[in-house]
Amino acid sequence: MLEITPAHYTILSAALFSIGVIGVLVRRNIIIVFMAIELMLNAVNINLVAYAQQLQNLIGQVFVVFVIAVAAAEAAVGLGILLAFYRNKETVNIDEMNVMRW
Amino acid sequence: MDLIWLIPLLPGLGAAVNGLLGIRYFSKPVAAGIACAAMGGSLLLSLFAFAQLLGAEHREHIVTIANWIPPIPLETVSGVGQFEVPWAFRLDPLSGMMILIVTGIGFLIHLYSSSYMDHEPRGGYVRFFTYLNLFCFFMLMLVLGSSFLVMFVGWEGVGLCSYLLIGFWYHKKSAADAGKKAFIVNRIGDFGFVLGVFLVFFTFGTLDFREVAEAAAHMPVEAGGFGVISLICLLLFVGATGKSAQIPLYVWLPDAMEGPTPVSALIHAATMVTAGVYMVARNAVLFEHAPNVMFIVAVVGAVTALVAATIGLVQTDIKKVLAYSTVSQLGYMFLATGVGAFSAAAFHLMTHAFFKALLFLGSGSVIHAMNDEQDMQKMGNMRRYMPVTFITMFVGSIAIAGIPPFSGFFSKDEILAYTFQENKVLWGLAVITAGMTAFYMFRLIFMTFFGEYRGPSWEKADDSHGDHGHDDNHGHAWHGPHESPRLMTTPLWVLAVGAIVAGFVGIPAAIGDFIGVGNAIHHFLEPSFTAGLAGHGDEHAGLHLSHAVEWALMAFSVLVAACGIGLAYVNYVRRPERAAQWKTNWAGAHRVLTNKYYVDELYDATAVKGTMASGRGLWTFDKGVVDGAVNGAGWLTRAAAWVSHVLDKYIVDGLVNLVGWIFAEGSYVFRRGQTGLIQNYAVATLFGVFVFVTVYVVARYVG
Amino acid sequence: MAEAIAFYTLSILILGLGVAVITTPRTVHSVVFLVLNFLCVAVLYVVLRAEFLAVIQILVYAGGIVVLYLFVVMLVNLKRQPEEHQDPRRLAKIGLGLSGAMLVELAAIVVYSYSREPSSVTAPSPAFPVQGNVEQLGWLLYTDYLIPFEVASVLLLVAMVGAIILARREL
Amino acid sequence: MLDTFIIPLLKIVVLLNAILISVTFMVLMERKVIAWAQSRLGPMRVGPYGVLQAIVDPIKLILKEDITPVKADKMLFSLAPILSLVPALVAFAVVPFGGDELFYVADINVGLLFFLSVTSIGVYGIILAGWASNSKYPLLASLRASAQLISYEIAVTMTLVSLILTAGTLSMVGIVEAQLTDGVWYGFVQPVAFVLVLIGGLAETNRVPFDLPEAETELTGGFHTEYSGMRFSLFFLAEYANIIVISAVTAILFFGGWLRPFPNVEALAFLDLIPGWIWLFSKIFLFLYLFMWIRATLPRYRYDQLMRIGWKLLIPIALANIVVTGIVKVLV
Amino acid sequence: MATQSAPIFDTDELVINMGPQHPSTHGVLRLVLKLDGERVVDCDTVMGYVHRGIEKLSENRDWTQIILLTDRMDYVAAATNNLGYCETVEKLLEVEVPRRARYIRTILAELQRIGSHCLWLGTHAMDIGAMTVLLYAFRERELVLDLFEEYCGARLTYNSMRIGGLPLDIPSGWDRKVREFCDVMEGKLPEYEELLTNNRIWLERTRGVGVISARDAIGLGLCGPPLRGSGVYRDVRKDEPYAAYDEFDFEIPLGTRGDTYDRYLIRLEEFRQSIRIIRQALDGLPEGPIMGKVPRLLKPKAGETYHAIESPKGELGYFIVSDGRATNPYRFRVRPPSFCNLQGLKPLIVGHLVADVVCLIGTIDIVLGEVDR
Repeated sequence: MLEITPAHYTILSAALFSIGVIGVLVRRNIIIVFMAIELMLNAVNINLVAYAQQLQNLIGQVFVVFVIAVAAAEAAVGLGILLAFYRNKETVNIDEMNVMRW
Repeated sequence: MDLIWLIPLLPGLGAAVNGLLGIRYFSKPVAAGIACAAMGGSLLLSLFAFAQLLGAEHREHIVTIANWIPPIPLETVSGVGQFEVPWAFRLDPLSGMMILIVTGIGFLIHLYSSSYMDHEPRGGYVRFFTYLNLFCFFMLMLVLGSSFLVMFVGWEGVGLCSYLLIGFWYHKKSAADAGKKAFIVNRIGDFGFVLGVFLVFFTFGTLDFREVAEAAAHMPVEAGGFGVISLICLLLFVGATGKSAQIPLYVWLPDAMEGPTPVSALIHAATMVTAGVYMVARNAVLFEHAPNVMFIVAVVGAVTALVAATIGLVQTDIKKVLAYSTVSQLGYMFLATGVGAFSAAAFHLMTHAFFKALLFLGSGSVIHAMNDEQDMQKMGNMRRYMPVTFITMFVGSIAIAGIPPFSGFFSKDEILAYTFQENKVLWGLAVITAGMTAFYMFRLIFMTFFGEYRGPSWEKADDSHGDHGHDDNHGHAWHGPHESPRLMTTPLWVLAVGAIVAGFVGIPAAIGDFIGVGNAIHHFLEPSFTAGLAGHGDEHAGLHLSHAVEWALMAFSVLVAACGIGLAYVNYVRRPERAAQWKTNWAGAHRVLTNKYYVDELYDATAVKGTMASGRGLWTFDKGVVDGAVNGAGWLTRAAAWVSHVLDKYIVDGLVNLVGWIFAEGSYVFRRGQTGLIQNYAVATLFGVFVFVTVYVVARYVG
Repeated sequence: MAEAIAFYTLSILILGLGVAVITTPRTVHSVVFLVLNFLCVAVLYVVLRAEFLAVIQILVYAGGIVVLYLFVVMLVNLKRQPEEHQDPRRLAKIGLGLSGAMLVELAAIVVYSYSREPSSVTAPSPAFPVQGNVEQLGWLLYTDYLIPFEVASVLLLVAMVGAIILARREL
Repeated sequence: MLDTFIIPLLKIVVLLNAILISVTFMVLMERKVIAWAQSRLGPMRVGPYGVLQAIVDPIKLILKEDITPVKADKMLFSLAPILSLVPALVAFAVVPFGGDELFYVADINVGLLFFLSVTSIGVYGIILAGWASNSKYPLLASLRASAQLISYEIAVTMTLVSLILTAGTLSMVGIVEAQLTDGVWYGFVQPVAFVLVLIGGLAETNRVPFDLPEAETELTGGFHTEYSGMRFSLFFLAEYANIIVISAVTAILFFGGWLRPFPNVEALAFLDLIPGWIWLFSKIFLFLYLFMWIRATLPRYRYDQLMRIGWKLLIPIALANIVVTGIVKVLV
Repeated sequence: MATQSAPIFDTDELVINMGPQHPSTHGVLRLVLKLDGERVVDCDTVMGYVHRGIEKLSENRDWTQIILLTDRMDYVAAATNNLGYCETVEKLLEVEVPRRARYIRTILAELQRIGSHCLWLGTHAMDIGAMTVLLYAFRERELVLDLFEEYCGARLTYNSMRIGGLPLDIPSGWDRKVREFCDVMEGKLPEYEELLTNNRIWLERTRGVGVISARDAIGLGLCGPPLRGSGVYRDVRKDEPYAAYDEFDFEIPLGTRGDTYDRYLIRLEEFRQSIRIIRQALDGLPEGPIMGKVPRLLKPKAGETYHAIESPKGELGYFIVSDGRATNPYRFRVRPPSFCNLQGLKPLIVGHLVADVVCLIGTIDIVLGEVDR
């Protein structure tokens, strides 16, 4: 228990990821959904860093750099779309963003 | 000579600059200056290269500037060939002569155009020069290309430019249609050409002219049969007929006269239309190995020459006459190639480029002076108003009619001599054509420059307008026919000189021996047609006629030409009423000729209507059969549904309710999948992941 | 020992703040919890000796991305709470259940596999000509991963342009 | 145990206290400096020449009634000042006051990045303060402030890249040592970067002429309009701690930190008699004085002008500086 | 101005109240600003917070008592208020004022102009963030106040003139002190200029900000420096000379662009011109009485009159109707320059940023006591 193995980090990561998933699935405020996605990305990052440490291999960390870059791009574009949507519809409720169905 | 790649590049750059920047930003003089400078530079380089070529020991020079298509192994008839196309240019006597023609005449026509097109709005003016430069770029690429593929780039490029320039006044429907016609007809020819190129690669495993020629040289002459080389040559010749307006694909060229006159002069007289002749000459070795095809070429050439000449007899549009004359002269060239006189063909190509460009430019000058009037019946007595144009055009006409010592005489005569040696029937056709040529050309001269003025009247220019000079006369108020400005007459003079002297490089043996000058061009060009035939040079077709026969032939052809001129003089100057009389006496023949043998109508009735009809047939099939099947299926379904509906409702009520309930619930469930709620889709995704993970767990740890 | 203390403390903080992010009713509070969460993750990276990532995590995530969220939250001046309207067809409960099940499954996999074969595998990266975390990471990014790195920069540029276009008033 | 926990803890305690006390005296110094610049005397009543004002001011602030507006978001309203102060203090962790291990809390290999990232957190305090106050002026000011901070942060970060290129390390101690090795203060090697960092520092600490977020005459005090008492004083502390840390970092990066002038000239070795930390402190004081001097002299920029300077002037120059530095670095 | 293409989306316009408690509204002016982002799209000026009914009060006061009330209008330039009122009544009474009194009045009025402009300069610079200028300007204003204190005993509300002349002659040595002050002031002006005139930031903040064309300025009824800043040559001292202005040599500075920077330069030049006038007045100060022949009981005959002077803020006019029976005016009306200039505020502000609002309030130089009366 006191020795911290990658398993610990993996479980932490899985838990954080699940929290993110729950946030994505349950919340109706799309901003919070976005934030939950960020949580999920972070969970993945924790895993990558933990294994980079375990395997003594920096490639995991390299991937984290890319994940962060992608997250930044996602946030910028996603929030841009969100703002444009909000200006038109005056809402950020994900349940009201369903004009593209059937 | 290593700089020859600059020769096409300069006009290309000019086109790029004018096209990308000029249309928006440049003034007329700047654009024209850039275009002319590009052409001028190109001309200088060509002259330089040509001079070097003359001095060089080995008269062939290939410059590779880039690797275009890297080696790709492709299967050919002789195993696996490396399909490799370097971006290479080839300078040899034939292409050397051609670049001189293209750049020289091109430069003159650029100069001419800068004045001729002056009444265009600025954008159109710049656009015109862009196209013109682009054309020269592609034409030079065509001429210099060292392989079929590079040549094909130029080949298609000049086709494009031809299309653009014919349809230059695209708002005019006839011009746009003519452009389309030229493009489409050319496509038919190009299709043959491309097939030929494919076959060349498939047969020889290379596309380089030299390698092809060397390979072909070692193959037997397909004298008796119709082998693969014959097929290649036939396909290539189809391409040539399209580009060079031979039967049956000549119909586009007369219509192409809708384009501006300098375009007609450059593209549709001097350069592009001779590309086919050039291409055949370039592949002389191949054609030598396919005598049957050679014969076809000769026949097609002769027939085209005759047919076009007959049509030319009755045309009244000054440019149409010249157009048919061009077709006819191209026929001459093919006749020459067909009888194996490649150098004669090339020689005629060169002299023709001079005098036909001259004639076109002169006619442009006349049209210009007549305020865009092209009908010769509305001209007359123009020599009074525009002496320079008259003199130069007169020179051109004498040249084309074949009166010694003008250039046309020498080249035409050489062709006639070769033909006589090869086939007397074709010779007869050619001689008749020569007579007709003389007749209709002088008909043109006489109708235009002699007789009474028949054009519209004009207001006398008052003094206040007189100050504006010639350039102001276009568009607004027309003050009668007038001599063209200096920029337009200068090229006329230069070309007239060319039309006189160009023939002296090819003085026939009979005269040559007499005055001690050899047939320079014949010897100069010879290596181009025997490339790869190091030991076979002597075997090549030569003129084996005695000097007496030659003299006789010359005298005869001059006589025929003189007869044509005389006839024209009698009919159109001395007794103009005779022409009308002829018209009524031979009404049927005249109608046929005026309507160009109804070839356009024929094509319309066969090719165009045929295509349309087959399209309509397919449509009918689609509507009647395919849709019928669908509709029938639909009807059947409806009928079955009705039956099942009746069954459901009246027979098995309880079961129906159950089934209905199941379907309702089921559809509800399925539709619920499409809620438009992103999160529900995410749940579905998650469920999928969950299933996968579960399967993994079970498979890995439990199972 | 020290690592264990750090790990458990940070885990509790990370998970607690994560739960706070998705449960807090006020969006601004959510954002604040998110920032704190990211800071804790950054500290976790320090524990894992990924100093550069830790700093980047703060600089980019906490200092950049989340500020963006905060801006948006402040710009989106809601007249009615988004939670007021719920589509009856949502499968929130199923999603919740599935997520829980997933978590259990993942944990089971991890625990089971590690209890079987305690991992001591290492696959060290090849020797670097430079020392230090930043230097080595930089070395990798600018040699083996140069193209992905450049692609990422293009991605960011595109995202920037896209965001500017989207956020313009006259779309 | 001693080395890993106790000593660093002691250092932190000493450092924090030193900072907090120095802030109070810095306020006094500012009041005095500006007063002299404006031909006044400044505080004179409390203690000789008003020296004790430094103690009285915080006491006054602490004793004042701490008001929370009714419609404010209570949690964030309290959190904001803390979020503002903590990063300012944390940034000191990587500031070395001397070459010896005694003089810094930590010398991590990403020290400079750490400094940048930590200061970037400070913007939360301002945004949240403005938002949580639920009042219009603070909101306006906090939007201005966050835009300003983010813009200038980019400029400063980009500028520092060229410095990092020059030094070849991210460690603060390493940078000073690199200056010792190179024998020249980087302020002379990178004068452009120095000026940019100074301007960016002014903007990041919301000082004149970039003090828009708290421009009293426009926005009645900016984001902390609704704050009073202790919470206000936390903002106050944060601002001044930021000024100190910016001055310290500027001195370290560009003026050789604890090095004496001309560190490689042997003839000046006698200057080493003065301990390094005094050199550093005097440099910091010089910058503090510069900040105050500027405040007494210049008017304030307008919002759009400020953003224009940031994006259209500083960032391009910073980029150009990076390019030039890179080229020189490659060539030399 | 600067209206962008109409936004498609109806974005929230933020309405903020600037004032009545705000550091930069120079008293209790209240502006209701409608903001689109930082840009002002509309502005409502609300005033009246210090309305004391001075005009109505005056109709129930003795002619002499009213002087006291005029002090309370433009309280930073009490002397010019006194002057305007006294001259109006003198015109009504057709009283001749002795030449010495007119000279001293001119000196006082110009000193007052310097004092008022000092206050304006300090606050204007302060609004734009240059805090040191405020203290420098107040330092010199202090000297002006000292001079007034020595002359009449008061530092703000002077009550320094009487109908027909002056209450007091100048104290001995006062003229020397005024001269000294002139020298000091002349020496200090370059200090202000050094801090502001060529300061990049000051230029950026004031150049091209609040531009108003001459046509608009006249149309809005602006007066004083805001009018002259747009290039309109209008100064009551030149156009309709009063006191002793026709005897002095001075110039009226004019602007060319009509922006805030021009108005700033004009007022700075007015400092110099005031000093010039004061020096000339001191040089030519005639001997003689300081009070004209005024009846004990002031009872002007029935009639009405309007008289205007150039106060530091612009054209200050009084309109008085006397019914000829009472010892108080029948109707008393003031045309205060601040009030008229306030008209120009809205067109100046709309289209600018919030930060410019304070700059523009500063540039028109209003005193709310005068606006509200």
